[in-house]
Amino acid sequence: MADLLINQLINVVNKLIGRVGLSWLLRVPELPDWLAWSVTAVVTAVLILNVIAGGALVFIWAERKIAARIQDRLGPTRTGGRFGWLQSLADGIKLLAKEDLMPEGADGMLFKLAPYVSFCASFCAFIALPFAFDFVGQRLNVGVFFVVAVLGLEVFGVILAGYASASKWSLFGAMREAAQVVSYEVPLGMCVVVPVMLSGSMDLVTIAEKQSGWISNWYLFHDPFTFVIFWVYVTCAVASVNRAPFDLAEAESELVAGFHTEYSGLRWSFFFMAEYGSMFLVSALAALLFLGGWNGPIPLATLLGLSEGTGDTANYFVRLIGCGNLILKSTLGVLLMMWVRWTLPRLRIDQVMTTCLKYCTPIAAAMFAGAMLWQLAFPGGVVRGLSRPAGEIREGWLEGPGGISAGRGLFEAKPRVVPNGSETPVGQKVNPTVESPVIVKVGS
Amino acid sequence: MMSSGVILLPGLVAAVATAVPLAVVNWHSVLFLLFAAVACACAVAVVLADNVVRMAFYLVLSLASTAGLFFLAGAEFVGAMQLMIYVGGTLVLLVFGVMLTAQAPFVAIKTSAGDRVLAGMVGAALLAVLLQAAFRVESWRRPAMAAVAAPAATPIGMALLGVRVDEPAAGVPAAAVRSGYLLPFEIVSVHLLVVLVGAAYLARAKRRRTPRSIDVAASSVGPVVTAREAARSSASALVSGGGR
Amino acid sequence: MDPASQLPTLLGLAWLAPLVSFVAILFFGPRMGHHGRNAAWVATAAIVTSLLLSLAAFGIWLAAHPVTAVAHGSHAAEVDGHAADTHAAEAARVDHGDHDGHASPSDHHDGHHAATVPAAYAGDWYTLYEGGSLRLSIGWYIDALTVLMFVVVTFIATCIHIYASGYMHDELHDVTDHEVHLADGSHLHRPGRFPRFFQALSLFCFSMLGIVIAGNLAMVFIFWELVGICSWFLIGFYFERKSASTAANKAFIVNRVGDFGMLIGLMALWGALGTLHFADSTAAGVDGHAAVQPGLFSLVRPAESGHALQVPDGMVKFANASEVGRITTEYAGRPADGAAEVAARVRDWRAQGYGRWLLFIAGVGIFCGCVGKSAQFPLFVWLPDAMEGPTPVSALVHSATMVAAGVYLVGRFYPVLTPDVLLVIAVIGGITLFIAATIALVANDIKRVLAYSTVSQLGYMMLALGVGGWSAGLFHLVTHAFFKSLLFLCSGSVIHACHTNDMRKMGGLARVMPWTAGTMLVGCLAIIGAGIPFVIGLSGYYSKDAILAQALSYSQANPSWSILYYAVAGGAFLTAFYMFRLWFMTFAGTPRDHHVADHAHESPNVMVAPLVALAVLAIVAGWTLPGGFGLANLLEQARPIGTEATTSDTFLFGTLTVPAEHLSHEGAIHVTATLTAFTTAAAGVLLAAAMYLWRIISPATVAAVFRPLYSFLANRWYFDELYNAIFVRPVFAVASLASGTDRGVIDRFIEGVAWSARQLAGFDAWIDRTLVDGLVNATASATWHAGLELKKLQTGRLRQYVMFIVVGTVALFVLASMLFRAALAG
Amino acid sequence: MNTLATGLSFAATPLVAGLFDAPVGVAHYLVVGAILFTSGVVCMALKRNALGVLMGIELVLNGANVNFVAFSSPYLRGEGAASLGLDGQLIALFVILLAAAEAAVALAITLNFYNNHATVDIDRADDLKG
Repeated sequence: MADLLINQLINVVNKLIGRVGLSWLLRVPELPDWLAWSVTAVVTAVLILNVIAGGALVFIWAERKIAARIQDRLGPTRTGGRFGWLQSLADGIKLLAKEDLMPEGADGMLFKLAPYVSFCASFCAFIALPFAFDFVGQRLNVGVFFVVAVLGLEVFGVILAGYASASKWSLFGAMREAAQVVSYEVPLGMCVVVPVMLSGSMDLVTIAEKQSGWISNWYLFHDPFTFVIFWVYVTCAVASVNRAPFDLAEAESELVAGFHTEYSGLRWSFFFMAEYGSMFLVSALAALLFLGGWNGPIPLATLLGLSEGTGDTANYFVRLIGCGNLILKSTLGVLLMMWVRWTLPRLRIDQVMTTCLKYCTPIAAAMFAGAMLWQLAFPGGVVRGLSRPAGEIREGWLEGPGGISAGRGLFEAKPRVVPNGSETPVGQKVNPTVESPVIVKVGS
Repeated sequence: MMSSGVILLPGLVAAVATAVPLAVVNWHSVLFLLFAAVACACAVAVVLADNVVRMAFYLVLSLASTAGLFFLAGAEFVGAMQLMIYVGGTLVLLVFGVMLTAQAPFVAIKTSAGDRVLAGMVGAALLAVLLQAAFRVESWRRPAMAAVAAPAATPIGMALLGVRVDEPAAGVPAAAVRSGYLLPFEIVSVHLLVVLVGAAYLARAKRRRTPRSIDVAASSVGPVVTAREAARSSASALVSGGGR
Repeated sequence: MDPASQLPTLLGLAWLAPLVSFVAILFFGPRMGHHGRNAAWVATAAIVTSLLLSLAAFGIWLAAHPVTAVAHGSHAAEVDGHAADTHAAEAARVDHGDHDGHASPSDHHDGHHAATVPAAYAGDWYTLYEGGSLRLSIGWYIDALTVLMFVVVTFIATCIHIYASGYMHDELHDVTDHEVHLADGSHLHRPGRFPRFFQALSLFCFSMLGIVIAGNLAMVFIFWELVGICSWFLIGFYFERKSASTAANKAFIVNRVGDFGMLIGLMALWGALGTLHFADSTAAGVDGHAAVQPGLFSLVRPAESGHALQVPDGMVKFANASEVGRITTEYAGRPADGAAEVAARVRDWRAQGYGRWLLFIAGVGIFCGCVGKSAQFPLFVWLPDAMEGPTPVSALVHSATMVAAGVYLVGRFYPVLTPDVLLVIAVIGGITLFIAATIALVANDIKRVLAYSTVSQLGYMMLALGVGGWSAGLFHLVTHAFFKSLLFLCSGSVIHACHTNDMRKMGGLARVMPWTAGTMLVGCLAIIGAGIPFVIGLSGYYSKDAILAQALSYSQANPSWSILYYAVAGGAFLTAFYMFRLWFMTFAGTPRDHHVADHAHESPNVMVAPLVALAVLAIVAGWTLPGGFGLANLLEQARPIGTEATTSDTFLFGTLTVPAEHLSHEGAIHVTATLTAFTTAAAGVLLAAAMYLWRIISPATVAAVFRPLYSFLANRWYFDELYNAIFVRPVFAVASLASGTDRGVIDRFIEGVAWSARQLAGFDAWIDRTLVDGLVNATASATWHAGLELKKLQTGRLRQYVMFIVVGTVALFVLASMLFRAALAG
Repeated sequence: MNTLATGLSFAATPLVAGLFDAPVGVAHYLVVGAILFTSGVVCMALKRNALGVLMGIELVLNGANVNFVAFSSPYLRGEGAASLGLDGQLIALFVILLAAAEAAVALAITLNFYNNHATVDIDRADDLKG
């Protein structure tokens, strides 16, 4: 009697936790379809928003401390205990309390909209960003592409801001940022293409899965070219999020504060969040593309026997660990950017362009070609995956008998009957019960 | 316009609330309506707006929501492409708009009312024709049950490499649609390169006596000069961005 | 030792050496040293090589056929013939052994025959063409005459090469030719042509030797023409001078006239006999083993007829072709019987005289060629003009090679010549010798005097051959070659010293140039045949006496033709006179023109040395050593078969008797001839001395007295004018007539056609301009105006265009939906 | 206000209802494409600003793209209706690429035009008018 009850309870908990992808709402029969969808969407969005906002808070504090340490200061010490770890919260309250000024002669609508545009960009990018297997707002099979594209939209708000606040400082900043971001997207794209080529998929989840196993399976260590191109990627990423030494858009020594000279209060804080959000985003992207995603350096879960299919709870913990992995790596990336910012002096605009067109682009192209040749020469990278079953050492289209057909199998979910288009790619993708193609592959 | 929109929206909401039992609401349809509405509204706004920068802003919104439509239609790769390239191209449009027309005389080049009316009529006629063409075919109205493979970028990539791995669409003889796209792909890539060079050449900074534009600019004041200098400083980068 | 295989090789190499140097100079001449200075050495080396080879061949010949005193009479002849025959036989055996050459005409089976068979070797190196009965080949016919000629030619050529290498040194640098006046009055200035000269010289030697060694008439003809070309090159060496170029052309054209006759002769021979080979040759038969094909000599003088001259069967059949044809048709079925029948009839036909004309024509035709080359009576006009060439050329052409070629051919071809032809030759020779001598009397150009003397000497030779003095003629040819080239070279050195040809400007040169004077004196004595009667004399003494004696015996045999003897005697007198006139005017007395005499000087050694060598030879060439060795006896070895006996024949000119040559050595004739020669020569010399040395008789008064005769002679018997009137003018007339027709008729007609075409074109152009252009222009203007109207449509307003596009599209849609409603329904 | 809204709502009811309960088909996309296309055309026809014209062009191309994608979509495919399959998406891709190229060149031309005429008013670009 009692143990029956306990069993029931455990089942419920399992359900609740195991379906943290929130699609469990769908399983509740009496809940109407549209409500289920909207609740799922809202919850996901809120989660992502929290990641950004919380991240921003943490990073602001971290930046203060790091800058202080690098400049041989203490940084915030008082607010909230001896480490001043409530400092950024206080800042946030201050910002909320500030008055929103709009200069005369500004284009009102655009001036108001610009911060939200920027923020939306970096927010939307998070939609396709997987934190762990199945911990993803919307899994897209062109995930990388989507993320990079949307990231490019962020500059949009910056330019609008620069134009709308009729100030030459702002305009200057905006123009500089436009030039810089637009040109840096070229090498960035090239760098991103390399892992895509290696994994044979643009699906971030797949790419990360391909690097599961020991640290040697990370694409960073796949071959010398990927190792080089990772640093190119870091450079381009820093540049495309306008962090020092590429922060000409807000060069306080020349332009008062660049594109957000005229902004204050909440709108300014949105710019701020957007910046930190995209910093986190590019770091996460780096982690996913080169640093094994949510796979730790040691395949802990596999060693513990906690592989897929061993119960929902186990899956949940495995993925939670993975999520922690990814966030850790991303944070390290952000900290690296801060370190760089407070270490290196700012570049001139011509130096910025030279770095992009004369160094990053050619190097990226050469590395791309090199990685391709390497891939053809010895598929499987430098070190064979240590802990992975042989069937799992897959390199995109090179794998399997019959090459292409096997490759197609990778993404070939069973054709399903779609009644009147009621079930769409969006719905079908959110539904976590659908087994991942990769897993299908590995299992078979 | 916006005011009328402000009036209309509650009307629509009310209509939805009254007319549609929520139970039958189709999530896909809702998203479609959302994106479609944004796209169309912004397109119209592009037409109606006078300020170039605003026009560009609306255009970007319209294109972005079109990308959303593509996602809905299962063409995820095309959608991403749209976001990346179109938005990039339009971004440059925007920049140029700022650079060239941020000055008083150019912010708004007014069009005569007669033109507006005429264009409106012609546009209406065209729209009418297109609409009745759109609704003419019965089988275009409602989708049928069909076997659907999960949308994948892979077949597109293979097709661009000249290999077709996707199964032919229903009702189409296999041979008709199985052609690869390697050659067009190559042609387009070369074309893009040529465009890059040509654009850089056309837009290069000319070393001749100060052009009239400079004189005009010198007479005017304010952010104009700064804007144009910004243009000078980053012309090549912008053009190359446009050529991506 | 095997002469049959060695002689052809040696002589062939001697023949080809100049060709090698020719080719070498032709390609590398200008690069041979500075201005091609070394070309002279190349050419000289080549000719010296061939001289040595010829001498070697000469030695071999002498070893094979020791020269013994010819005992006159059939008995001795028989012995000699026996010897020669055995040699020929062995030669023939060897030849058949190695198949590269063929035996002499002496058939082996007629071993001991009354007639002597000359030792000769014949054969072919290479067959150019073989078809039907004709076989053209590069072959050889070598007998004593050939070997002798080789030595003579190469020796003289060597001397002349050495001499020329000094004489032509002007050509080593740029030359200003003072005899050529350009349009602007200045003198021609041209680069030197030293290599070219020696190149031509080498080719000349090659051609001459080719004639000498030739084994058949075709080959002879080929090199005959080559010699003509070379003479053209050399005479026209200063081709910028009008006179030189005309002289060259003259020589060439005149030779062509002769060669035309020669071609006729060749055709007659080949058409009738089917072969041009002198000697028998072995053509590889169908069955592989050799089949003897008779040559000309054995055809005309077959062994079975005792080598007596008879019309060959071929000619008889050819002449009586109609009969032959009738018989062959008669025996249509059985050709063998037909052939037998014809063979049976041939004898009768020959008796009836068929084919004699053919033989006569053949002989005369060949002789025509010789007339051209050897400058005989009708065609001698080119030779004096040929003096335009450089003096070494004159020496070469007029002593040893070109003119000798004609005489040599007559000698070579002797067996085929009938007495009638011989008479023709004799008469022509007589006329030539007399005319030339008379002209030489009054010539003042030193080289022209020599030239005419050459002509008259050639007349001597021809006459000698014509009257049956075969060896006499050829003997004179050899001796004359020596002393005449000596004379020319002397005159060359004189000219070289005085820079003038005019004897009237010379005089008293003996003091300044003793060597030249001495050697030239030797030459003059030699040419007039000076000597102590019955004891010893210069080379000319022997040869001339032989000729005179033979002429005398001939005139005794045919009284009606004794005029020939007197011509010879008179010629001797004239020769003596003009030669010494030349010598006296040149060397004796006092200088007439100091300006000339002052810078006169002895020539360099390189020019004097040949003079001395030649002078020595001019002295000793005629001697017969005790033991019988001498040119005369050497020539006897080559005497054509069947000519050692007196032959008599009746044909065209009545009965002609050609006395055997050894008859002329009979005491009576010999003594008479010798005395005549001596007296005439002495008289000539005395007269010359009286007029030019002692000045007893003044030449001027003589000239005044015989004014008409003098001018007649001075104008060279008006031969040039005569030919001008007979040949040149009519040719010009015909040419002008032709050109007149061309200009007057043909051109008129063509111009008419052109004119009418032009009218037509004009009309066409009018149509084009009015109608076609009108149409086109109308279209164009219409288009233009339409464009002007349409232009208004292009307002340059982009937005308007967009409007148009949209409206057009909508209209299209509407129309389509109206028209194809059914199609769109679906 | 309210009256207008309610009246509008009633008027719109059948259409709106149809829109909501009818599953989305190709026709819906075509309508969107048509609107984009038309507004692009009108934009071209109206804007005197060269950049405006460019934006009109972008709109037009975009409308065409919508149609292509709609016809190629596996979800909207009608009963037995011919579908472009993947080709539609590919063509759309090429359209996008070429649109980018066109934008680059057109902007360069505009820049030149601005350098020479000191304006971007295309009505003043009639130097070649007949």
